Amino acid sequence: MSVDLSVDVGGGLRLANPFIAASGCFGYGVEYADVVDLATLGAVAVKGLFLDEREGHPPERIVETPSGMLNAIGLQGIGVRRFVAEKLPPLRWRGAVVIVNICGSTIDEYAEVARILDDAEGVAAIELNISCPNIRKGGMAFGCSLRGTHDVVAAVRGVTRLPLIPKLTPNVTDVAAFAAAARDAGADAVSLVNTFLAMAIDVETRRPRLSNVMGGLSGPAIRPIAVRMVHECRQAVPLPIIGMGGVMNADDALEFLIAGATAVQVGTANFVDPFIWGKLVAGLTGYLERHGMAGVTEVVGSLELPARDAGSPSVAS
Amino acid sequence: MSVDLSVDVGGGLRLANPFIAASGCFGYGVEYADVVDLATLGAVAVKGLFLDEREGHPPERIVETPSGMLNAIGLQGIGVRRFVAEKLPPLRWRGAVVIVNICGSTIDEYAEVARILDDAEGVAAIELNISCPNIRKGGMAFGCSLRGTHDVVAAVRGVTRLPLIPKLTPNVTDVAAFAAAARDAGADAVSLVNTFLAMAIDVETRRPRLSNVMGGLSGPAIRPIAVRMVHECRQAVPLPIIGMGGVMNADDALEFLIAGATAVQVGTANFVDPFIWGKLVAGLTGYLERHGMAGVTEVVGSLELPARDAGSPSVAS
Amino acid sequence: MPVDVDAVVLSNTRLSSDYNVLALAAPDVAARAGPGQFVMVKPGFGDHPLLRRPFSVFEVFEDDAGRAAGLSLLNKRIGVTTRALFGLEPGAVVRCLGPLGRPFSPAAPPERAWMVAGGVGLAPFHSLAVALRARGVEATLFYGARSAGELFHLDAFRRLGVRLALATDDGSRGDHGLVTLPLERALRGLDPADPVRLYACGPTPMMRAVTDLAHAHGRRTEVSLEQVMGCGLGGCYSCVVPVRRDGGAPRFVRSCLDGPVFDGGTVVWDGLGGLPG
Amino acid sequence: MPVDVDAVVLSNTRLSSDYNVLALAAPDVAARAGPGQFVMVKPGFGDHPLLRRPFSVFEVFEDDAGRAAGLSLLNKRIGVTTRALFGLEPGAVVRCLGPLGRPFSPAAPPERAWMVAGGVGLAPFHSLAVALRARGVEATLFYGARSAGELFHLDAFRRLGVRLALATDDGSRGDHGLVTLPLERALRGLDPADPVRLYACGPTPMMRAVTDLAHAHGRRTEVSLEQVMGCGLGGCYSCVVPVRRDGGAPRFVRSCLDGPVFDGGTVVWDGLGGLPG
Ligand SMILES: Cc1cc2nc3c(=O)[nH]c(=O)nc-3n(C[C@H](O)[C@H](O)[C@H](O)COP(=O)(O)OP(=O)(O)OC[C@H]3O[C@@H](n4cnc5c(N)ncnc54)[C@H](O)[C@@H]3O)c2cc1C
Ligand SMILES: Cc1cc2nc3c(=O)[nH]c(=O)nc-3n(C[C@H](O)[C@H](O)[C@H](O)COP(=O)(O)OP(=O)(O)OC[C@H]3O[C@@H](n4cnc5c(N)ncnc54)[C@H](O)[C@@H]3O)c2cc1C
Ligand SMILES: Cc1cc2nc3c(=O)[nH]c(=O)nc-3n(C[C@H](O)[C@H](O)[C@H](O)COP(=O)(O)O)c2cc1C
Ligand SMILES: Cc1cc2nc3c(=O)[nH]c(=O)nc-3n(C[C@H](O)[C@H](O)[C@H](O)COP(=O)(O)O)c2cc1C
Ligand code: FES
Ligand code: FES
Repeated sequence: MSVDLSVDVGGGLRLANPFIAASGCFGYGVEYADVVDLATLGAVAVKGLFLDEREGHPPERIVETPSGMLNAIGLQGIGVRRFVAEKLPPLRWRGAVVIVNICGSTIDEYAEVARILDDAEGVAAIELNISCPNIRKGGMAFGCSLRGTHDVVAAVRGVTRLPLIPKLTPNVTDVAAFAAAARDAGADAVSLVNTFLAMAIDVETRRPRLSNVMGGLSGPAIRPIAVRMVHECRQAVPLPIIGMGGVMNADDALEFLIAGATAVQVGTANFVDPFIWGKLVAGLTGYLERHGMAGVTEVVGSLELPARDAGSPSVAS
Repeated sequence: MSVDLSVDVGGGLRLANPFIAASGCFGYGVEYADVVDLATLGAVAVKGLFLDEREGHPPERIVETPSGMLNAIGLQGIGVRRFVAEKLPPLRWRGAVVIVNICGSTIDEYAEVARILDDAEGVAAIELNISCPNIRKGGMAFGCSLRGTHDVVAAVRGVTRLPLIPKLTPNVTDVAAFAAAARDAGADAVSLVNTFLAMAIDVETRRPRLSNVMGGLSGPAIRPIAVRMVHECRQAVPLPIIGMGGVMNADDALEFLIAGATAVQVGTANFVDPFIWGKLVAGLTGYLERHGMAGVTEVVGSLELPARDAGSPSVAS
Repeated sequence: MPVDVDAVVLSNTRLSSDYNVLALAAPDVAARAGPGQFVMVKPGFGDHPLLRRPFSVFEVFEDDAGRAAGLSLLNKRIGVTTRALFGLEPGAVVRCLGPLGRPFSPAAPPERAWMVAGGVGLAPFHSLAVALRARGVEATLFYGARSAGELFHLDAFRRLGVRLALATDDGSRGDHGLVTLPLERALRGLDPADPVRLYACGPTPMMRAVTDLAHAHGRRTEVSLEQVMGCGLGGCYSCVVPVRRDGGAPRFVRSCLDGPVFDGGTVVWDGLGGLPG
Repeated sequence: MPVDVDAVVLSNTRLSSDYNVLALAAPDVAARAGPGQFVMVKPGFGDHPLLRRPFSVFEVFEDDAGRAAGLSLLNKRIGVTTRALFGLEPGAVVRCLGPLGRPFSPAAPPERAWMVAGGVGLAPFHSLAVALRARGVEATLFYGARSAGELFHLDAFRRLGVRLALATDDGSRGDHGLVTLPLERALRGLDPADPVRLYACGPTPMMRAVTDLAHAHGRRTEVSLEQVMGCGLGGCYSCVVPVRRDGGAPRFVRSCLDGPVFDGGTVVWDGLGGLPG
């Protein structure tokens, strides 16, 4: 195919195509090795890792909602050391570009996890999860405070030269301010959005549907809000953006690219169709060819805004 | 029917049932007089009114999204004086309980509009729209600042004894803090949520689908986030709550009531089914009877939360 | 006073790969429908798609007793709802709210009526033709489509005594080009004293061209606009059209209440908003 | 290695107002399916419902050449997807991903196999019965349902040489009460030296009771759990079951990978999470 799908998401991280498996929606990647050639994805963002193992929340952990789903997994995970020992090697020899999503209850924990990954072989980038709505300490607590965001990012920046990608929460008033804070603290890019804090109630039992009461909303339902937030960050902050939220097909991904995202993560859609990756590449390639574009970079941020005086009918021309 | 559907939403405002037509989704009420007996609704929240007439934004003003819709109407309206002169009388003789949704570009405008309504006959309450995402000045600008929220509410409180219901925006980090600010400033209740700032892009033209670029997301897609926000306000602030966001049927409304809302507004669903009102009353009545409840008040805030140590599997009993 | 019925699909006649006629058992709606009025339609009961969509009442058909038994929609496939309507089988249910909106004001003799349709813009004219016939008004249909294969229901209009002037983009039938070709010829040949009223429905540029053309020949045109509509009842203000009346400033009026039929001369065409696709 | 096929519905046999058997043309999935494995299913291509749902492979059927031609699902109507599957007509398409999960480990002679099914929990046992028969294992099905009208496919199991022990909540057939009634009787009558392996699928309390009962008689039970599953492939961690192995602390394991079949003795039943309805 004649078009160039490769993108540069900052910090020297170049991807063969802009499609990345979203963290927490692709296990540790190895689970999908039978289904898809991991090397054909732009990258794989693995499930969020703390320093130690975590059991996460009891069931029910997910519930479907209109055009979306809530999850409260609680970041069950094997811890960064076991990940490095057990998962990184198979990911490497399968040729996966591995982005490691890291969490912490304290700034020191974030830094410690990052340090361990910095020493490891085969980590392409670190995605800093300061936006998980499903844990009591850390996570969103950092992501909802500009100061907290700056401090975590700066601390991790201090211990690693790996491309650093803070993942922003949408549960804030002004997401662009957080992108700016992340940049000032040394981030190479930002990824957004994580899930929206939400809840569902079983009206017959009058109990929450999730054991954790609240969970994170993902899926097509949130796409219009996520696209808006990517647009806002693009307008405000000169920093590569990895956009996500409800991408189900190539056209959805194009909304994010046109709004200003350099790459796109896909989470919930992978549950519906684990074979989506080839379809996304084919769809994007077809679009670029149809529109006579040489590569993805031409479409990134190509949104055409109307003349700003289009506000009154008398001049609505 | 044996059950009592009436609710008291604060400031002495008592409604025959908890179902209120959401502002901007029911015109000025009179448009629906052929379709539904306005007196059978708990109340009618009319379209947001400024002091003067407004033309609003040019088309496209709406676009459908997964389980939702974006709108950027731009608060086209006839202004408060024409409303009082032309719309209030027919609403009154039809027996509608009228909640007037008011907007302003300045605090003085809010106060002036409120003063005019305070002098008018047949206004049951004022809903203070400090959360409209679709206007450049005022609206959400106030609703996104605690200080702004407090000042607008206090100013309007100063000029009217009508029940005062600030309508909160969901586009903030901590909605409960805004409910508290509204209460401190003298609000009788709060209503939430207004729409989520969002956007949709036509990938073929690479232009925004709305003439205003951004619009507000409503409909079932947002319900889980809205329910969460109502729950948060209920937990934090002892103030009656009018909940809304994606209510399509009685079960959806019950989610809000169980989470702590005293009444529920219905917007987008009225577009889909203008005859929804009788179905909501029937559905709620059936539920209360089936659950042996004497009235709506029994279900309000009846959410049962799990023991808080349900966090680890070892004790997940 | 509109009603909402769960209308059973009586038949679905595919006219082409994109067009079909869907016959619905909706007597209460059909009985009330005036020429050019519309219904808000939703296939089935799910939330996908969420909102209803507006469709002109195409034909009103009667039972043996001569009572209105139902109505049909002329549907063109362009998106999720129209795709669903194209695929429905008899027995399926379509929620149908109506009749809605301001109808055409039918001409009266000695006036003659010229209907100008582009593509699916034919939809509101069958009911108008019936009304004109009832009033003994001599009617002509100027009808343009992409090709001969997309000129539908010509016999039905002939049976109503409607003269036909056709045009196709590919010249496979009638004039080779836009429907404004035969229209302009006819306008030129018209005696200024001859009372003719025009009606137009089709793509916005076409309705605008017809209005201007007619105006240039001192004639007025009633246009039936197709704005996106969220509710059809005046509740949402999504469907507005900028209208300039008696020289005043343009005002946004709701096309579901004040329209969909407007005096073409009052429409501020540049402010209609561009629909993609 | 699972495959995803757009399987055409070959037949939809309604067994009652709530139960149906859906035959799907999915040879590639059927050929690979082991006893007790499941598929992730989605009716049609829309986003409503959004996620797939897990279903046991009920029957695997073959073409005249004896090659696997497809599989069937035993479906019980409880929500949006199962409602849709109940209503599908032949020709409709069901997206079907599988086979997935750990199958039952079939007994081997001289062991005998006792299968204990409650309601729709019958689903995984047809394929198990076929496997047992192939190995010459003597099998009994303990099967409980609400009433005689909801005891399905008895002849099919008989044809596979399976003995039946039935129970109904209303006593309209077999024991009056839970399926644990005939099971307990059988366990009591059992010679401790007699090698019998148990398999259970049904409502959680029933599987727990069977496990405990069997344990009290020194027998192990393989249970097939029905956790809510978001992906079926190990990607989402939604489907976890708390399992205690060799006396250690309970650990959440993914039932789509480590299950859905578990040694009942290792399951921490209280931590399974209560599903409403
Ligand atoms: C008063 C009135 C009468 C109408 N009568 C008919 C009729 O008789 N037959 C018929 O086939 N159609 C008619 N239409 C147009 C019809 O309403 C649209 O085609 C329909 O809403 C598209 O819905 P959809 O879900 O298929 O497309 P969507 O999936 O909603 O949209 C698909 C694409 O079509 C565009 N689109 C949406 N609405 C329109 C529109 N009104 N015009 C042009 N493009 C649009 C969207 O921007 C989008 O790009 C009428 C419209 C109005 C306002
Ligand atoms: C491995 C496995 C095999 C299964 N095999 C079969 C089978 O062969 N036949 C069959 O009919 N079903 C089977 N199930 C159960 C089936 O997956 C659920 O009934 C289905 O997911 C419900 O989807 P829905 O969209 O109809 O219900 P939803 O609309 O999603 O939910 C409706 C209600 O049912 C509840 N619910 C959701 N999932 C379950 C569940 N797993 N068990 C009990 N209640 C639930 C929800 O909490 C909700 O209250 C199996 C489940 C698993 C995990
Ligand atoms: C089940 C589930 C688990 C998730 N776990 C994580 C996680 O561990 N770390 C993280 O940063 N995001 C996590 N997310 C958020 C996703 O990475 C993504 O930001 C979000 O789902 C929006 O994208 P989507 O709509 O394509 O799913 C999770 C999402 C889901 C649905
Ligand atoms: C077309 C449209 C217009 C609206 N106009 C207003 C308005 O004028 N004032 C206001 O406070 N809210 C307005 N809203 C927000 C609704 O009142 C409501 O808060 C929101 O739509 C969520 O409820 P829903 O999901 O039931 O529609 C509008 C919503 C829509 C869809
Ligand atoms: S369609 Fe809603 S006001 Fe016209
Ligand atoms: S269902 Fe997703 S991990 Fe098991």
